[in-house]
Amino acid sequence: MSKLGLSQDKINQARQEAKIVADHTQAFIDKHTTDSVERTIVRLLGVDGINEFDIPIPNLVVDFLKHHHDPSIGIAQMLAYYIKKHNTTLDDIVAKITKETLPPQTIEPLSKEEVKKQLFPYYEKQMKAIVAQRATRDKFKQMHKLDRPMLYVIVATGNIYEDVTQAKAAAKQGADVIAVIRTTGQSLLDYVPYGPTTEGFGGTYATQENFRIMRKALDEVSIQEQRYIHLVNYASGLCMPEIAAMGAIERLDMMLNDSLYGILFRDINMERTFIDQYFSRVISAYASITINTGEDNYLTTSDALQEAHTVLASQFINEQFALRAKMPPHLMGLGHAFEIDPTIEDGFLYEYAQALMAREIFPEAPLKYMPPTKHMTGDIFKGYAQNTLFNIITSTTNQSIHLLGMLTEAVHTPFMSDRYLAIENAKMINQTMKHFGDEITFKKDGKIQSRAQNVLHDAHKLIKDINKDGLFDSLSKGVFAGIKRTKDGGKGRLGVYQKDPSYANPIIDDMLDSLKEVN
Amino acid sequence: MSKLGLSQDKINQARQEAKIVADHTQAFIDKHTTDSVERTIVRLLGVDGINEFDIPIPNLVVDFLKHHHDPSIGIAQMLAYYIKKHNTTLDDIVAKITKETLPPQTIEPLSKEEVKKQLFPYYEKQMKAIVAQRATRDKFKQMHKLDRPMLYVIVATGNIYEDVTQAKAAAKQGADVIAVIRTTGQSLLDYVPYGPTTEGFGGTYATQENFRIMRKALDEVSIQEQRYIHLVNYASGLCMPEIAAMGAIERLDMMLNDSLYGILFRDINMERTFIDQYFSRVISAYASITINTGEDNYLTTSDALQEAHTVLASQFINEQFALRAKMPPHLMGLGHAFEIDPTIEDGFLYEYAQALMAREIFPEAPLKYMPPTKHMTGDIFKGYAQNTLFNIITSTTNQSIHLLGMLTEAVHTPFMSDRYLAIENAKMINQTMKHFGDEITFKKDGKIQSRAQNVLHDAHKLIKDINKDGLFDSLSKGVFAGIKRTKDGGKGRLGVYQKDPSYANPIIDDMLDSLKEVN
Amino acid sequence: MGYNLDNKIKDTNKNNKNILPYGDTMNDGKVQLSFTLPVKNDEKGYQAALKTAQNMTLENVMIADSITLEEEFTMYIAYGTLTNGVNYDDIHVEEAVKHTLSKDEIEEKIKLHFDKPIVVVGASTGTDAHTVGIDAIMNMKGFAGHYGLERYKGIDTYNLGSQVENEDLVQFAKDKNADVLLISQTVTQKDVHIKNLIHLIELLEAEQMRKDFLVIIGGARITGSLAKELGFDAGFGPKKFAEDVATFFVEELINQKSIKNQ
Amino acid sequence: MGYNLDNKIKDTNKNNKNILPYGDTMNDGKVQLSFTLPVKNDEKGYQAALKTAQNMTLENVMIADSITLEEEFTMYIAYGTLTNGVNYDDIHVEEAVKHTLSKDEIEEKIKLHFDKPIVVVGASTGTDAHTVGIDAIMNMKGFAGHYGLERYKGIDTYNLGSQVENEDLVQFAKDKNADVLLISQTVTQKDVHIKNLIHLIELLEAEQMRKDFLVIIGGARITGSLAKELGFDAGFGPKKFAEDVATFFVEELINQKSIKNQ
Ligand code: B12
Ligand code: B12
Ligand SMILES: Cc1ncc(COP(=O)(O)O)c(C=O)c1O
Ligand SMILES: Cc1ncc(COP(=O)(O)O)c(C=O)c1O
Repeated sequence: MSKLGLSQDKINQARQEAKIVADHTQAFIDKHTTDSVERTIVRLLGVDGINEFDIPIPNLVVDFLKHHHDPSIGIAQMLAYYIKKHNTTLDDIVAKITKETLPPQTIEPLSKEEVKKQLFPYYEKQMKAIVAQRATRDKFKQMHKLDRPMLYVIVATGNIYEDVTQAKAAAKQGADVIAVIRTTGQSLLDYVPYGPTTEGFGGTYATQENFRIMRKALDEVSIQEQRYIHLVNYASGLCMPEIAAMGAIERLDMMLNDSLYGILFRDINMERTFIDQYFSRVISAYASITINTGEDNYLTTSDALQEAHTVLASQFINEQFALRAKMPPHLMGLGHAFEIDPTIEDGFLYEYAQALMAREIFPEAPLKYMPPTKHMTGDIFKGYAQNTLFNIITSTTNQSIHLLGMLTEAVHTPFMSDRYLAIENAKMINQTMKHFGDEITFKKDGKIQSRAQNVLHDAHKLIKDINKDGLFDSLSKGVFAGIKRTKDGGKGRLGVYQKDPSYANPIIDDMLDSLKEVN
Repeated sequence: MSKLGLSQDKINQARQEAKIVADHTQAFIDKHTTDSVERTIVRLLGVDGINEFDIPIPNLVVDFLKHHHDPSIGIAQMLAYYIKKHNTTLDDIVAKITKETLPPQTIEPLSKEEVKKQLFPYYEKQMKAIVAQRATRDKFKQMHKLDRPMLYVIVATGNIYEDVTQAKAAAKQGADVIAVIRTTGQSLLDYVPYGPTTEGFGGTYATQENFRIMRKALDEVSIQEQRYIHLVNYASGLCMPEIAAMGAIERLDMMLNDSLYGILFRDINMERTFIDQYFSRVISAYASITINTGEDNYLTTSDALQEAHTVLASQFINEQFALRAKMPPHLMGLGHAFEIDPTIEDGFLYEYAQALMAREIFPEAPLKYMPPTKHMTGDIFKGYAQNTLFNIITSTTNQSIHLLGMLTEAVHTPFMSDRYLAIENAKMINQTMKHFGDEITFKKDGKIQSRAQNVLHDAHKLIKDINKDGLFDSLSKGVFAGIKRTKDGGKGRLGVYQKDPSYANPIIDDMLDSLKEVN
Repeated sequence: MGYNLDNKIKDTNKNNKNILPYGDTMNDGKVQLSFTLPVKNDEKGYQAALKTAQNMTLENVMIADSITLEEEFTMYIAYGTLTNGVNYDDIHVEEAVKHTLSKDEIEEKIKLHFDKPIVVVGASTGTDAHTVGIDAIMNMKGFAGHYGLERYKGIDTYNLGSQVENEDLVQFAKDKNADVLLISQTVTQKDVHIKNLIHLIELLEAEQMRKDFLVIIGGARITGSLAKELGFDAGFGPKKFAEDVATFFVEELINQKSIKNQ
Repeated sequence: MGYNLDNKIKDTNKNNKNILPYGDTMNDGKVQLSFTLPVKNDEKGYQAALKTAQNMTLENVMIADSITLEEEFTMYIAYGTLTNGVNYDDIHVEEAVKHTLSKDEIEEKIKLHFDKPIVVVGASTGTDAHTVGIDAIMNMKGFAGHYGLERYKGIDTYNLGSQVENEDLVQFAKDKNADVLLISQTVTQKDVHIKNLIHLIELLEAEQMRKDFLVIIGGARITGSLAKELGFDAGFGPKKFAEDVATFFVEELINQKSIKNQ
């Protein structure tokens, strides 16, 4: 029974509208591919490394397709064709492309079965590696099941080795999840940097080697602490599916993954990123990686009291996108946030209503709940109290992924001591208020119930409107975070291609085949 | 309706038992007087000042009675007798006593009417002054009625002038109540120091001049801020009623006043302080001064989870003592505290239960709710979060006197900035959680309801036991805070006298006459 | 013994030549600190923490708490007394805006002194994606109850949003014949903002356009002094709103005109 | 320009000769400060706050917030970099107790070395009314899961409670033929505890009884070094329990005996 008096009918209607929004967009997605989707295929075939100018090999391979062929046939066609034609190995073809010694030929497309036949031996290895990682994680997690929100902290030193020091300290203090924040601007790079890195602004480069270094360190702590420590990075920006693939291989556990975030906050072209997102979510579903969506960010830009319904509307849509990628609900870390101005009368009640509403509407989703950021100031003491309020709601409404607020949010990326204080606070609240949420019920049609009901109502209305205009046009009207983005604008638009009838991506086909139908 | 499912029957029974406890003690009180009661009479006759050795004149006058007469007749008899006999003024007699020029004579007791007749002209002035102060306060308070707990902070610099600076700053930041903490050890002095003082350990001497200086400063801020700023001091220790009288004259608004505190934590003789307390409460009732009782202190010594019922039992008893002094419930600032170890599972729920329980059982009392102190550490950040939890309960259970916790509780007496942070925190909670308390109800027989019911049950049982043994004997068994005090032990015992049949105290008679019956 | 048994503060009068921190008594010099040392949480670590605070010239240091963050990292919370004060009378500051005018007053001034609208171009530049600050200054609805410049009569505004390259900004400003450039910078890690801002100044100078616009910067960590130091006309930090910056540029533009007219 | 555009920390290896505070990178020297100045909350106050932090030898000072407490009082929250580290290798501490024994081990030792019980007298002395600390050490039930001395076999305890005059304590100890005195001090304002503790030592020396007992002090602000400095045998602060002090006095009494026996 809903503690908030939410109407299940209304929820169903909103979900139904969102389904239509997603279906329309999916129709578009299915007809297209992108540079990064193709590079992802290359990576999943086992191709990695950089050339002497630091250009990643997957980029070189896809560039070859674009320069000498029609990208609409897809990289799988091309590679299968050359392998078959030359009767050689993938490595050989890739090496030739890299050394610029492969003479371009006119490709006569193979049948999809043939493409798969040529490539299967290569991608099978990665697919198996991913399945093995999934099993390792599952086994690890049997060790210690959590009956409370996972404590999630970020590290952001810019240096992967210093990140390791910080991450281990945090894990030993009680953090369950470590997110390695990416350096400013990586999302706009149309390639993935390579190797271990020690330089970054406000974050560390997402590279496969960095993933590996951190994974290894956290596995060590997991064993020491007898508690699985989750690793998070960002499958977002122009390389969304590539990073998803890298994460799947290196056993990341969560990935920030939301094209709406990229569109709105990174000005990434919407067509590009919706297509990328689809493949990235299939990969994450296959790897059993939890995604984190970015609706919380709407409230850092717009007013959290006025715009709460946009968060809910977007969550409904994001849920449908995930379902289309055969992602089960228990991997959908839908995002929301505690961002109401603390000087507003009864602001806490509205936050409580919203948080519990999300919990009731998405009962299986591992909700990602974000701490106050916008109204944090240089007054670190006050900030610590704001975080306490946030922790109370997180704990008592049973959110799943508890992103810990830092008292120094408005000052700097976290110091080791800031993170400690955040963990200490969350632990104290979890303990002293353990069953508070179970104990309380709310006045019928009081401020809390009404707030939740109104937000649901407004969200439903908004999704209906989006449905009317279509998602792309709605985005150009600024429905989310008041930010307007056009269909043709934004970064990465040139990397989008309509698929040729001969287009093939055997990997996504295989992944989808092995995933259960979920909606 | 009780949100906690408390049985009104049970409450009535506990109250009834407490009434019997108080009645027995009152029978003892009525038959006795003390040095400080007598000095209080002298003060209320308008006698003040010190001699060349800094000894207060009221002490000299009472000492004269003790050295040359039988103290059991009371100072009023003596003074009335000398005035009449010498056909002179009080001033003249007092001057002679001070200069040691009054030859002691054998006193033939006057009738009580005659005593009153002789003394009325003198004490009338003070009585009128007190009534005028009461009116001034009432008028002031009309200006701005509070619909939330009063924010109460302490100043404790040791120097009255620095205290003024701190007090004004706090008031401007939003404090409603300023308590000037007393210097360590003043409660054990058997006289009240005189004049403005600038030296004290952990607090400032309570002197009439200091009261006046602070009152004046706070009146200025009250006018500036259009909000009445309350002044608090301590009518406790060996000079309890004298300080009550001084406070009444100087328009203090609250007085910490609880003989149980003195007995347990100051080792003051129990007979002495119960007698003193009675007169002090009559004076405070007459002056419409709110008293604050000290049950909170039990939990700083004993375990807050185990001993919660001792607080409630003591509140019931204190209520009855106050009623016997014709103090109306709206002046009974019964004390309790938030002192459960924050690492205990569901501690917050128990605190919530207890605070709301006090509110429900004493609906008219301006409850004084004390912040965490015992489990505060040098980790000022954690302390700030503990205070946030405390503020939440204070605000949402509608306590009346909100004693703000200091993040530096375990470090030092408050800095100006500590106080600011405390006020800022309380204001934020009051605002963001304004109607949270109204919105929530509790699971029937859940952890919160059960806790409250159990505490009430245990308190009732304890009062019954106290009744069986008598209050004095119970105290010697260590019923409160685990501290054992004997009837004959403690400081100030020698200052207790059985009253002679001729004993007179026309001031208390007049005060009681003018007070309405309240129980 | 080393203990001053009478450590009352000798002079509790405020002295502008030697302003000291204030705990609860004038000139008591009280300061709160916290820091982490890469040491074990033991007696030796405690001594290291004491010395660290003493290295900051603090006396009477009290370590209020020592908290184990990791085997070899301990956080200390401390209080101490600073005896070396600041000569307040010696501090001379030049504030960009002495008295902020109201929106009405600003509009009035513009009407009086300009016959065409003042053109203002704003952006969050470089890799910086934070727009809330520049929006607070420029957007119609403003921020915290202060309307943005878009709503001002007599001001034409162009808000280019975030991640704008300096080159693009300058080109745009030239095209629009701008009077004022407003640059917002939020990310300051590793002084990325300084690099970006210096680059802008160099660009303007290279193109000999530095004098063509008032160039004003803002952001959470921007101060007037920093702006001046880097070669900008003014800088505005937190708790500054449209009327603050508008007061500055309107008055400054009027000044410049009157100088030219002389 | 004055800006170090490449302010990466040169050496991120831990150096025991120069231990620096740690923010998020070894040797970054980061320190958090807060303090109040008796100045207005304006640009001039901001400069005064900067200089105050610089007076503490901090570099790269960032004033994170300035908060008006009163017209003429402003609180500053700041971060800065300390470059002057501590020579950790140079710190030598002598801990009263190296390895704390368990209750059982202590009782075992007593049984082995003493043929009558060790007599321990404790009190909170002077004007100090705080008993929770001394009770934590002495009472049966102990504190935070550590039993108090009363429960130890082979130890006879007398807890005199609070506000005990030094004279009374010494008299009592003499009467009971005590081996160990335990003194708790909580109130430290204006060094009232130092005065009281010095008085006790003087008293014992005057009566030529200083050597008759082990005299141990404890309390929230007591450290081993302070105890030594004042002339006590040991001092114990927060997070110390009955077994810590018992380990100390049992081993110390055994030592003394063996010295006498030689
Ligand atoms: C909202 C926010 C975001 C949003 C931005 C959304 C948007 N549309 O702007 C999102 C989620 C996208 C975001 C992303 C990132 N952020 Co961010 N973000 C914030 C946050 C929470 C609030 C900033 C804000 O909006 N404040 C409110 C506005 C009104 O204040 P303001 O900007 O100071 O503006 C006022 C004044 O400064 C002035 N002003 C500002 N500009 C100008 C210009 C002129 C001309 C004038 C006159 C005045 C003026 O007027 C305004 C009103 O008074 C802060 C933390 C915090 N609480 O400060 C972190 C913060 C700024 N972000 C930070 C970081 C590191 C990032 C990321 C780099 C993280 C990452 N690695 O992914 C990314 C990438 C961003 C990038 N490349 O720039 C750090 C910066 C650390 C530092 N000092 O370098 C902060 C401090 C958080 C932290 N502690 O780590 N962020
Ligand atoms: C409880 C308490 C009281 C209770 C005491 C009840 C009682 N029966 O003891 C009451 C309410 C009576 C009280 C009164 C006062 N208090 Co008081 N009180 C506290 C409080 C909240 C907790 C202290 C405590 O019990 N801690 C728990 C115990 C277990 O810790 P501990 O004492 O440190 O003991 C441990 C170790 O230190 C060690 N230890 C202690 N003693 C010994 C001895 C030996 C031999 C050994 C080996 C070890 C040892 O072992 C213990 C276990 O690890 C503190 C604030 C705080 N959170 O610290 C203020 C505090 C101590 N009080 C303070 C003050 C000022 C007062 C008053 C003077 C206020 C006033 N003006 O009225 C009065 C008067 C007291 C007086 N004359 O002494 C100040 C002291 C400031 C200072 N440093 O000088 C504090 C810090 C509060 C504050 N911020 O203002 N207080
Ligand atoms: C959903 C989502 N994706 C990505 C990011 C950040 O990624 P980028 O590195 O692209 O700024 C965020 C940051 O908050 C996010 O919420
Ligand atoms: C009821 C009560 N009386 C008195 C006091 C303190 O008074 P004294 O100055 O006697 O220590 C307190 C302190 O907490 C108290 O709670």
